[in-house]
Amino acid sequence: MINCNKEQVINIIKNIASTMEKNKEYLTELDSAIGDADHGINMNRGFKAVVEKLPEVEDKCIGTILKTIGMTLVSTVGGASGPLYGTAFMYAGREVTGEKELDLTDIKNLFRAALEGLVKRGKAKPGDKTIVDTLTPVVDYFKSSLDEKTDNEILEEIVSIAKESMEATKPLLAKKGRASFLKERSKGHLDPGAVSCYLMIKEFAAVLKGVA
Amino acid sequence: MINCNKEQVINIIKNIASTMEKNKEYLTELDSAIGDADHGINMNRGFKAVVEKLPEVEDKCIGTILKTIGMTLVSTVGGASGPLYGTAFMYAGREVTGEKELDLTDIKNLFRAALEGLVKRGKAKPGDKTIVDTLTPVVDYFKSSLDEKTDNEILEEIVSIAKESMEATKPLLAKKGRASFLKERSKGHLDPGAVSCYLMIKEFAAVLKGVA
Amino acid sequence: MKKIINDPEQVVDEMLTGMVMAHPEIVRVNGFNVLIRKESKKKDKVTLISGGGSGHEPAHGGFIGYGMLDAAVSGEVFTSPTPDQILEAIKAVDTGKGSLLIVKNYSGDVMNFEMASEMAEMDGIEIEQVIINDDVAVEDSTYTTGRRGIAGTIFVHKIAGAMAEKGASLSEVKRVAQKAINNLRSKGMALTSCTVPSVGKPTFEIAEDEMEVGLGIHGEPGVEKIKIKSAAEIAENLVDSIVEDLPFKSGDEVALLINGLGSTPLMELYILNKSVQDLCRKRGIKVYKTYVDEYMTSLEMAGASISMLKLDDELKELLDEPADTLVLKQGGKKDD
Amino acid sequence: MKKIINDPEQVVDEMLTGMVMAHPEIVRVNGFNVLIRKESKKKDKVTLISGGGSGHEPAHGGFIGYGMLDAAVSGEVFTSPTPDQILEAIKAVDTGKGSLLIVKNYSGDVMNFEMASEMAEMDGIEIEQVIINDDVAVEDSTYTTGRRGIAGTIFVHKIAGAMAEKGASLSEVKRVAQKAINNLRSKGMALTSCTVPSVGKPTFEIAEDEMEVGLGIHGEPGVEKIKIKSAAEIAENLVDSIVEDLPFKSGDEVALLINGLGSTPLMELYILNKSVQDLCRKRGIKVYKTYVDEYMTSLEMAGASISMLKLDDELKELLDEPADTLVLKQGGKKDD
Ligand SMILES: Nc1ncnc2c1ncn2[C@@H]1O[C@H](COP(=O)(O)OP(=O)(O)O)[C@@H](O)[C@H]1O
Ligand SMILES: Nc1ncnc2c1ncn2[C@@H]1O[C@H](COP(=O)(O)OP(=O)(O)O)[C@@H](O)[C@H]1O
Ligand SMILES: [Mg+2]
Ligand SMILES: [Mg+2]
Ligand SMILES: [Mg+2]
Ligand SMILES: [Mg+2]
Repeated sequence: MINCNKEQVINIIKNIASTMEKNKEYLTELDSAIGDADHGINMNRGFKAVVEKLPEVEDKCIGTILKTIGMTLVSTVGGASGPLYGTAFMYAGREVTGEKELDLTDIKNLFRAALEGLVKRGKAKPGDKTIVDTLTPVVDYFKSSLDEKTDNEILEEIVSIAKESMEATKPLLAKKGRASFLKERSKGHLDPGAVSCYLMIKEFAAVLKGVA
Repeated sequence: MINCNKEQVINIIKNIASTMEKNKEYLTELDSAIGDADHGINMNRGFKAVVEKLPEVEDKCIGTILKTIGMTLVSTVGGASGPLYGTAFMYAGREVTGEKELDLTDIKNLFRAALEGLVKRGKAKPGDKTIVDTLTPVVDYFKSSLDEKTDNEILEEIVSIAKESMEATKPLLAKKGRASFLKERSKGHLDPGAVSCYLMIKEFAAVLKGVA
Repeated sequence: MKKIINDPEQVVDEMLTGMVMAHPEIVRVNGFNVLIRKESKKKDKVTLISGGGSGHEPAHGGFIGYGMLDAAVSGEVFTSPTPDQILEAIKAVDTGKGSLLIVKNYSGDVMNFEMASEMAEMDGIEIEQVIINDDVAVEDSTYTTGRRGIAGTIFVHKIAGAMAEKGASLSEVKRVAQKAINNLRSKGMALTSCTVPSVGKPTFEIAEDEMEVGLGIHGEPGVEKIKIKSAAEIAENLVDSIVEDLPFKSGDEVALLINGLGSTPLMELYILNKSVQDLCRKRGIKVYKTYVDEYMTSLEMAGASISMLKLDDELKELLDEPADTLVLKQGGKKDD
Repeated sequence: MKKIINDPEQVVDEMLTGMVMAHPEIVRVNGFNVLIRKESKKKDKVTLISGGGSGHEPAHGGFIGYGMLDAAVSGEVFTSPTPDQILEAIKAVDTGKGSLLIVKNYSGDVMNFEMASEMAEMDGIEIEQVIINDDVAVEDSTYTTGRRGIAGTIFVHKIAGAMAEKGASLSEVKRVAQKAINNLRSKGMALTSCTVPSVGKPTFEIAEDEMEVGLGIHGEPGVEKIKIKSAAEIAENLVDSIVEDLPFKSGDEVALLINGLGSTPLMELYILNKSVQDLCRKRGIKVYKTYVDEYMTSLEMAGASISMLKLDDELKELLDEPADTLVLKQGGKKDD
């Protein structure tokens, strides 16, 4: 069964950081269309700070690591995504306090808790054209019976679910965040937060599949 | 010998007004290069006001007509060209007070006085890249012996002298007016005021030659 | 990108440094993007904290001073400040009488200020918060985020600031701030986009004959893109939406704010003001006081917004109280 | 052309109407492009008249009021006002104590003000005149027109205005105005051109990676066109020229004005200010007071100018006197 040790957690985070750097312009471009042209810049600034912070907590438990990441994001990202991703990581971290290694149940709980934090902070519902749209189906998938699936199947499926859900934000009318002010004009564009969330899930799966 | 009655004076003024309207953009373009992009607008505004004022003074002497034109230019053109052309017309008018018809001597005096007014007001010397550059050689020409020339010759020559002198401002370095602030960069451009002055002389000659 | 800057990543820090170098009456809290009054904590008053992303200058630091704000927090360009910065602002001016946070209704601002309030309350500081949502371009009902806050914010700073200066309690200060918000409506338009320094190119494309109507202050596109119009027609579009929304009625007295978004010459703001005043007169709305300037900008965006605040006797009195900030200075006797 | 205007030919008239509608403390002289203090002629003082083309807002009307100007005359956009308008301004505020005309060194301005002085003197009004030529971009010697006047003008308004408010004689007011001019130097740069409304297109072309250095305030091109530079390098270019020209020396105390030309965000002006202050410190020049804002603009031109005024005790005291104008408001006791 899927398993994730601390080194892998650290790798996931570092890979997320470099994917945010690579996609800085792309995410910002997406945010230009329906927001204020800063999502990539925000995420990159946040994860750069996270990577700088990692050495301080590397020998703590995974819970502490995730909570520290959350706090770092809160205090460096700003905007909407800062408190949202920050809270998500803090909630995820709280779920796995003391752990040095995560099994499938831990991972399921961790994703559920992240979504809980996100929704508690942002009060968005699925379909509002936000981060929530990407994460919710992934959490739902984890709730289903996964007993017959191989690790690879699970990891591939969460990525394809996240991708589909992210792409599905395109025709939606935004109900939360800055894009909601555009009303009808928010339709026809991907939601930047949904895309950054997909990128994170992709890096998560890649490390666990050992292909990153 | 050359002769100019009141109707002709009025016609010259009206034709100058319409040539300023036609050349509004051209003069402004010239002023964009080495000044502040308003010479055509200024001249057009001034001569439009002059034409509106004409009916009030049409049955006065030519001197009064010219002085009124001068005063109207002063109070409507603004900028550098307003006081300059205004003073020129006022000085010209003073020279021919009481006249209903001008002979060659009157015309010579009138041009000389206009230049005097211009120089008194603006203190420019020939070669400073200003209106003075166009007008000075014309006044000089009037000072030479014109006894053997026909009217047409005289009228054609003042136009070609004015044209040449106007064109000769192109390589000059401006020493007066806004263009002087550009230093070396003022070279290679016609002086807008030299051009507007040439346009006036052209209209003057055209009416007296009866070809306008 | 044509900007007078050094490193695009350092614009906020350098700006704040340049600002306190110019104005000894405001002080930067060491290590934070927080500006406060030089004489803070000297007076037993409720403190007012406002803020948001940078790029809206003179907002918010320009409104620190007697009769308005005690502290202003700056985020990155167009990015709401983080909770730790906001908390620092709250603490730096805390007098023990409580703080009112003046927040514009953007998810980011609301969430970050909310987190900061929670932290401050844990530190034993009493916190109240008002959310400004003056922009009529977005309708409340269908959009759960509601309306965003734009330049009308200045009136809330002024009204709440005057009340705080009188020594009123936190709940009283909050009451008048909320009253101002309830009577406040705004709408904006833009002729050009702005360019975020770290992005390096304009946020949106717009043709030479087009304008955006109903936009915010973060370079986001407007609610609709239409053909460019005359000042009189622009005034009509904005005033109609504003007036019909509250609604403002014949006989009402209002304060008016004609706000430049960054690169609109004062000449154009005054021409717009003329049309707006004409429209108010036609509708029987009495303009009690008018402010025309750049108060809350979007970097170098060309455009303007109009804000109208319906006044009663209390709001009028508070509006007329003296203020002594970098941008808004009004006469009258100060009692400190 | 992207502007919030109606008829391009009517911009000056509509702007002045919109301006007095917003600000009851200034009044327009009926039928003229002249703004005056509401309370003019109330006091036995020398009157100060300034003006020039329009398009420089808030100059010059924004400096009418206690401690600065009595009247401001507006010409068409970038076109000096005509003598009859200037004469009307002189007469509208005349108290019998004489008038000082504050003129920037442009042929047009100088000639029009000169004609107006002649007319006013014929009407029995005592007139003195000072010519401002603070721009170091143009060298005196070789150019008979001399140097032009730019944003440093604001300091001359302030110094002379404070002196006039004390009840000083015309020759005393002129003396301090001339002293300010003698100790004043400025230089500007631009990143973009501006567009005169009645022309409808930019006055000059400039590439995306170029800037104009040493330009005036009428949209005229600069003395040189160079590759775009960082804020620190721009500051160095401008400060070096200014400092070496007077020259300003180590130990000198100065007042500094960082002036935005129209569309430069306040953010950039503050970043520029930081660099300028650093350079002054390095040279041992003490900055006594700093002003950062849009004081004298060129419509929507992006760019800035720096002005430095060397202070002695008298200039310092006059600079510190209170002022109460639309744009510049300073505290202190007013004695009227
Ligand atoms: N209430 C919310 N709940 C969930 N996600 C949200 C919410 N508000 C905004 N977002 C997400 O945040 C993203 C924008 O983040 P970012 O651009 O960094 O912040 P800002 O909108 O403050 O500029 C949006 O694309 C959207 O996915
Ligand atoms: N001192 C002067 N003497 C003669 N002509 C001058 C002088 N100064 C300026 N001019 C003329 O005025 C012209 C510019 O006029 P205009 O553009 O209408 O005024 P401004 O320069 O004030 O914008 C110049 O092209 C030049 O010919
Ligand atoms: Mg964003
Ligand atoms: Mg000109
Ligand atoms: Mg943002
Ligand atoms: Mg001009």
